[in-house]
Amino acid sequence: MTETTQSIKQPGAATGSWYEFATRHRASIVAAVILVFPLLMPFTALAVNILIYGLYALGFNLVFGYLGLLSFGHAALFGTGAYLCGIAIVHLGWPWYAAIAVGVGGGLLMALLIGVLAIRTRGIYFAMVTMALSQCVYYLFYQAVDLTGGENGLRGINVRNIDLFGLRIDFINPMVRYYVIAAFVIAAFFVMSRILASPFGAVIEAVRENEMRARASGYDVTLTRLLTFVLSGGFCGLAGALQALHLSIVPIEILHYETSGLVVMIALLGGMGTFFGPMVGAAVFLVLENVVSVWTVHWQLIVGAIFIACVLFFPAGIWGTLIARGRR
Amino acid sequence: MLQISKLNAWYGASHALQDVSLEVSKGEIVCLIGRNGAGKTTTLKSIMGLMGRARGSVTFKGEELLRQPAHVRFALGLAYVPEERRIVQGLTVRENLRLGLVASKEKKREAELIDEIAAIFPRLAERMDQEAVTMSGGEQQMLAIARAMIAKPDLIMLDEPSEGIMPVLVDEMFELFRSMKAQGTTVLLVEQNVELALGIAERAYVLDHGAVVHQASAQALLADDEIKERYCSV
Amino acid sequence: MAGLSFDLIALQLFAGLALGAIYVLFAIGLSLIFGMLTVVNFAHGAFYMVGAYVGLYLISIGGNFWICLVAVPIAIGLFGLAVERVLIRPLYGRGIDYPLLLTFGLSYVMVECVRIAFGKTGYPFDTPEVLQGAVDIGVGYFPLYRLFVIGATAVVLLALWLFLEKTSFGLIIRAGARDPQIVRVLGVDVSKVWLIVFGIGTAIAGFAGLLAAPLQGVIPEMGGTILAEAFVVTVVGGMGSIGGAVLAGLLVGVVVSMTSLFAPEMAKVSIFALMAIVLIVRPQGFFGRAGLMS
Amino acid sequence: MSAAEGHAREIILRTRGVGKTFGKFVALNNISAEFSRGAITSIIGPNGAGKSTYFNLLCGAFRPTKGSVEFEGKDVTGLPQHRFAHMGIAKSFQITSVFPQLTTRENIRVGLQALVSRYDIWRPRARLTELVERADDLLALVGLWESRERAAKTLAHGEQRALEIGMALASQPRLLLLDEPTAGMSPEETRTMMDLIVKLAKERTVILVEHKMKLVLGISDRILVLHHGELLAEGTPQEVRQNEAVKRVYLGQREH
Amino acid sequence: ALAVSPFRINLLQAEEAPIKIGFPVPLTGPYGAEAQDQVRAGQLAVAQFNDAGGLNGRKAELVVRDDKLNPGEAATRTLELVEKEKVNFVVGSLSAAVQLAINNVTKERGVIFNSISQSDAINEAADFSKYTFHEALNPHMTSGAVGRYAFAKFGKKVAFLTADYAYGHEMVRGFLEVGKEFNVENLGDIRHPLGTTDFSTLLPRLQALKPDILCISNFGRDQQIALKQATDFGIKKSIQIIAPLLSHASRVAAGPQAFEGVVGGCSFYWGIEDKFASTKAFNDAFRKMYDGKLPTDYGALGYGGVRTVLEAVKGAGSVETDKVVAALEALKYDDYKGPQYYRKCDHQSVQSVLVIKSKSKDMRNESDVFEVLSTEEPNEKYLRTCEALGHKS
Ligand SMILES: Nc1ncnc2c1ncn2[C@@H]1O[C@H](COP(=O)(O)OP(=O)(O)OP(=O)(O)O)[C@@H](O)[C@H]1O
Ligand SMILES: Nc1ncnc2c1ncn2[C@@H]1O[C@H](COP(=O)(O)OP(=O)(O)OP(=O)(O)O)[C@@H](O)[C@H]1O
Ligand SMILES: [Mg+2]
Ligand SMILES: [Mg+2]
Repeated sequence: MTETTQSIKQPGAATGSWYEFATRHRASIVAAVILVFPLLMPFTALAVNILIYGLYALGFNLVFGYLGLLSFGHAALFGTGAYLCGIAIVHLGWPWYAAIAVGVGGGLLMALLIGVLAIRTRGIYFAMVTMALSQCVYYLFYQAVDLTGGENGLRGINVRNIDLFGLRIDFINPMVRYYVIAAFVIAAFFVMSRILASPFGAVIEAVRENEMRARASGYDVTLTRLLTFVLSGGFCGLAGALQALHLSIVPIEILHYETSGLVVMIALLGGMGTFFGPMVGAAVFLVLENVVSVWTVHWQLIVGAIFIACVLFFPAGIWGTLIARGRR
Repeated sequence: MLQISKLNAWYGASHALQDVSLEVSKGEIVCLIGRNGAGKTTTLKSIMGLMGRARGSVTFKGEELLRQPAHVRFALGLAYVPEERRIVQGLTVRENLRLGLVASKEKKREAELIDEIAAIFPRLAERMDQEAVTMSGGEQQMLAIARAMIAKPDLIMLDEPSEGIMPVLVDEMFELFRSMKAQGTTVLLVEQNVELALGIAERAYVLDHGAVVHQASAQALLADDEIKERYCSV
Repeated sequence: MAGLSFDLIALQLFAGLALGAIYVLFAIGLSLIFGMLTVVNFAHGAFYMVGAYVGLYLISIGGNFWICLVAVPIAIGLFGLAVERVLIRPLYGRGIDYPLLLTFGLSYVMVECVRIAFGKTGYPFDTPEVLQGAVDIGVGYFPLYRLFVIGATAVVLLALWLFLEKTSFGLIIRAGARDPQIVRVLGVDVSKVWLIVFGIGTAIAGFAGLLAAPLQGVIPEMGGTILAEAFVVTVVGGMGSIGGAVLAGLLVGVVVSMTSLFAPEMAKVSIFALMAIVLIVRPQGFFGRAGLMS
Repeated sequence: MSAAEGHAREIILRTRGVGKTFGKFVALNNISAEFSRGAITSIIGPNGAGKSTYFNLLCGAFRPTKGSVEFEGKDVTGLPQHRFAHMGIAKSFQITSVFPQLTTRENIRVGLQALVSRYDIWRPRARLTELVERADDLLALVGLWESRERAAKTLAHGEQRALEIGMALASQPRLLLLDEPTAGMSPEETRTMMDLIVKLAKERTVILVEHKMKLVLGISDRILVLHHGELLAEGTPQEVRQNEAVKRVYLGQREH
Repeated sequence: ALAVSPFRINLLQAEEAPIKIGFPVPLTGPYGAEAQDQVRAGQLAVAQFNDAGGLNGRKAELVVRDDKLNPGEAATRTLELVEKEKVNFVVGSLSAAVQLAINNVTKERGVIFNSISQSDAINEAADFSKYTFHEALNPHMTSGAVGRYAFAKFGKKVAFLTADYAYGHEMVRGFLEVGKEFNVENLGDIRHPLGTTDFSTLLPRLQALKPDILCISNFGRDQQIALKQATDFGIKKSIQIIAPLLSHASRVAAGPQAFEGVVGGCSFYWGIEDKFASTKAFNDAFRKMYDGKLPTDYGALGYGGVRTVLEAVKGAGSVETDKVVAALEALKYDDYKGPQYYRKCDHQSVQSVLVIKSKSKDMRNESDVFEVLSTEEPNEKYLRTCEALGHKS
């Protein structure tokens, strides 16, 4: 939350702390970490999930952390991306890259639809309208059984091989799958980093800080909000599409409001409005859930307790707290 | 009545007040003046118990306040009108006034007291059921003062009450402070309109950079050319 | 549509009101806590569930339903006080996000603790003997217990309304939500008010859980479903507005029952569609005041 | 006012019979006025007279319920507010309104950026270095250069008021609306601000709402007096000061 | 045996990694109790296999994972089991969506999966995999057996209360198909969303239809609440309620009152031990391992699912996928409920269906909650035909 206040630094005003370094090279650092990441994780599929949820949370954070709107309907963006990608492959037989593009497009479009309807509301009401609309989306996909498989989920998004410049890559191989997906995630991080550092990034923050003043300064607040929401939809759509490719199924649960809630938790846990927070949050949350749930069936007790502890003792989220330390 | 000695206060790491000492006797009007950022508001906030970190001593009617929360200080007879008015959103003018009474002993005489205050501020009387934040800046300022006065505190602290108030009303308001004093209410006033303030005050303290740099009777200050040059008259 | 008669529609409406009653009861607690503390209490469902389990436990050690009606709200209310004091209080002033996260975690903990204590499978909860069976309400037979639920809800609402209107509590609550500092300056110990409000809110949640138990039995997950629906109710009514919660709760109940008549599989989504429409047309809900929480 | 004389009588802004009602309450009624380029016009009037409301109509924050607003010959009534800023109308808020978490400098920089780039999501904003330079110039102008790295919310009240004006200036307005710019400023700062306003008026049109009469009477070319939402009087400072009605409802008997 | 040096043990282990069976089931969530039973019984099957010497001394091991009843989680877990744990087989699942998700992963990677929850889709050609077997009943078989029993007995006018998802629809389809033989009259099918907690708005309408039989085609908590509230509304006074699938855990959770008089089907009930020696043996072994507890329907499936796979391993003398598939296809087994075998075209286990009724008195023990009304013997004619499922015959 506080990272943003200093996101524009005078050249030469840098203090040389690791934080400065990290901010300047954030995209490259993500790339480096992502490269060795699967080796540190209990299993590769989890590492892939972390990437995907991290990306999902990254997109969400644009709206939540930077624009200051709490959306409880991001599952609709994530899920639409996943379903459209899946449908493109299963029912249309399109190649994987086209399917990903369809997923991103679906995320953008769905964000536009929801955004146009919801963007006039504020605060908790925005959260609730987005949730309501995303429930309607859930219902829509649930009922379109022929396309989506309904409650049984969409199956058969099976991509065995990926042909790249004449090279045939085995997508079933977990490591290969990880790196292919990681490539997309890194690209998305790069784009996000550009957006945040762009003039528009400053507008987003200004609108969050004081809508009335932003308007008086000459910014179209509604359009800025909508545009940000739509951009967020693109990231979430991509995350959804990758999720569909990764699991080769799309469960209807992807559209459930719990999936919306999850991303809020991840963003808060990592540190809202921080660049790496969402990824850190996703990693901590999923690893925790994974490790603890293998260890005990009462994992919810432990996870819940850790949530409580995080809120009480790391109020800025894990990454947010680290940043605050690093800045000093 | 109010005695402050070696008061220090901080915003995070920045040391906003340094060893501020001052006192206000019963029935006095005392004025705090100083440039922007001098620490006037901070002083009032410390007295009211709104500063996170404050050290030193603040005694009111002989009781040490520094460890007490704000609501206890109110109960002892302190009232505070903050500089940004702090009119509560979503409440009407009447409700804002009622809010001034909920914790007071006079609560049972609510209707009566509201009428009383409305007589003092006729503009508020007209607007009783309007949503308070939609009132004009000056009207809001009146409401804030009325809300603090309604419970008849022993000492009232006003942070720039004349800000945004039209000249006729400023005159009336200062007249009001004078009559409050006559009725036994003590006033601690922060004011940029120094000439006027000194006109009704007994004594004044000059703050700069978080410390008291000067203190004297109002007449003496009014006579002081340097003070006049610096703090008076626009 | 075969079999659509006036009686059926009337009965259906009645069923909707009874259903709405539980929503109302659940939602006013939620709305109260939100309106006052700006805490989106994700653990409200868990309090509701614990209420049902406490009732279950009391009956198993020899109590009866009527004792539970008094004891459960007290027990859950006290529990709520403890939670506020220890967990929620440090979070005031940090926006709505942190309490939300904390109560989310808390609901996990509470549900899991109940699973450990009572097991994962649910239990039946018998309708108290005198309230069993159905009575003729003119348009058809209606379960007596559901009528009782409507009545109990009305009593709680009346008590709450008197409490808020006849004391200055309501005013303090509304002001405290927007600017606690100024309320403190005006002499009100806001923390104490918050504590009490949280206690009342959770007590009502526990009471609602107890009332719901004979309708559906008890399981550890019972708070989850109703939570989402109750959020709809609070939001449609206007966050923080008791009257709004009542109106919206009954409305939601009726909307559900009417969709059940014509397109039952849409019953659930109709709730959300209703909310979307209401908020798009009137962004602050029926009785919500614009500006709060924005 | 040599600049004003140069453009003598060129009208930059005109309102024709504008009115604004809130529910049944008429806050502003049938105000027709003209403002000439390069002049300082002050609007005075009792609290609640409708001055801020009038300002809000001029800067597009409110839409008039009646009448029209014309800026540089174009009818701008009902345009969205952000368009007003693009056209060169800026306003400072009576009740401080800044970006609290952002640094003082970023506050100004964002204001400046609105004219240069609003929807560019790709090129780094760090490249817009001249914005930072201009922001620093403005900060120096309003006396906040030393606080440039502080979050705006940590500024003292008077400093925030100064920032408020800096932000209005950041829009590089041809028409600057200042709603009680010196409220809450110490006399010393007020004097500085007054000098600044006079300086600013050399290049742009300024409309001012103020209650500090010495200031208003000293620097205004013309004064409008509002009362109960109506135009009560209009004229040079001298004329207004002599006006009995104005004395009665607003100035009081004290010598100003 | 204790005298074996640690060194040798290590060697042995290095040579013979255990046969790993991945076991994803929803340990947390509303079906945690059922899942726990599945695990218990699965462990029993493994223990029996190991006690009998394993595969030439090579032991088996169950790798249990919590799928949280979420297909996405299940797919991830299955990937973990296959890619990291390198399991030889997967057995598990408790819901249709989850089993289809697991199936999709195992199918693509050529891993044997024995599904132990109900679904019709898994039999169909689109989802069929030659590596997938279905030990559980499917809705068609269950509702068929219950329908044949009930329509003959309680009347011809039928109304439906159905959970609006594939499983519910499949059961209704099954009922209607059987209904054709009995010329039943369909008065209406009211569909409720999954996870409905209040049926009060639906029940008056059903009552107004005045059917002889009300088929409640849902499961778990939905079923418990629907039955409880139907009782409250006095529906049972004039209408016979049938449910395709009555689960042991649901009955225990909802109590006898709600289930009173309801007729339904199930794949296993411990009480048939009088009839089948295999059941008796299974019950006894289970009792012995878990202090006198009796296995439930879902437990039995966990047992059957693991046991058949291990039996096939033994038969094939290897864990090689193709050999085990062949062995499973050839398997004729009677492990816990009488004779069974996997049909060739869709790998559905052909087995008996029990028609049961909830009982509230004369209970012999706490697990004695049902009375078996009739048993429909295993017969392929009760299954949908291979052609109907889209398989090339
Ligand atoms: N919330 C805050 N965080 C950090 N510093 C603050 C905060 N509020 C005030 N300050 C600083 O503390 C010092 C004293 O501020 P204070 O508000 O007491 O001044 P003041 O005398 O009331 O000024 P003014 O006349 O402008 O109201 C100033 O330097 C100000 O910048
Ligand atoms: N949204 C609103 N709803 C109702 N009344 C309003 C609203 N906004 C303003 N008013 C009323 O309109 C009148 C004019 O308000 P305005 O803010 O323009 O006054 P002003 O001249 O700026 O006064 P001041 O000098 O005190 O700032 C006031 O009486 C105010 O209460
Ligand atoms: Mg101040
Ligand atoms: Mg004004």
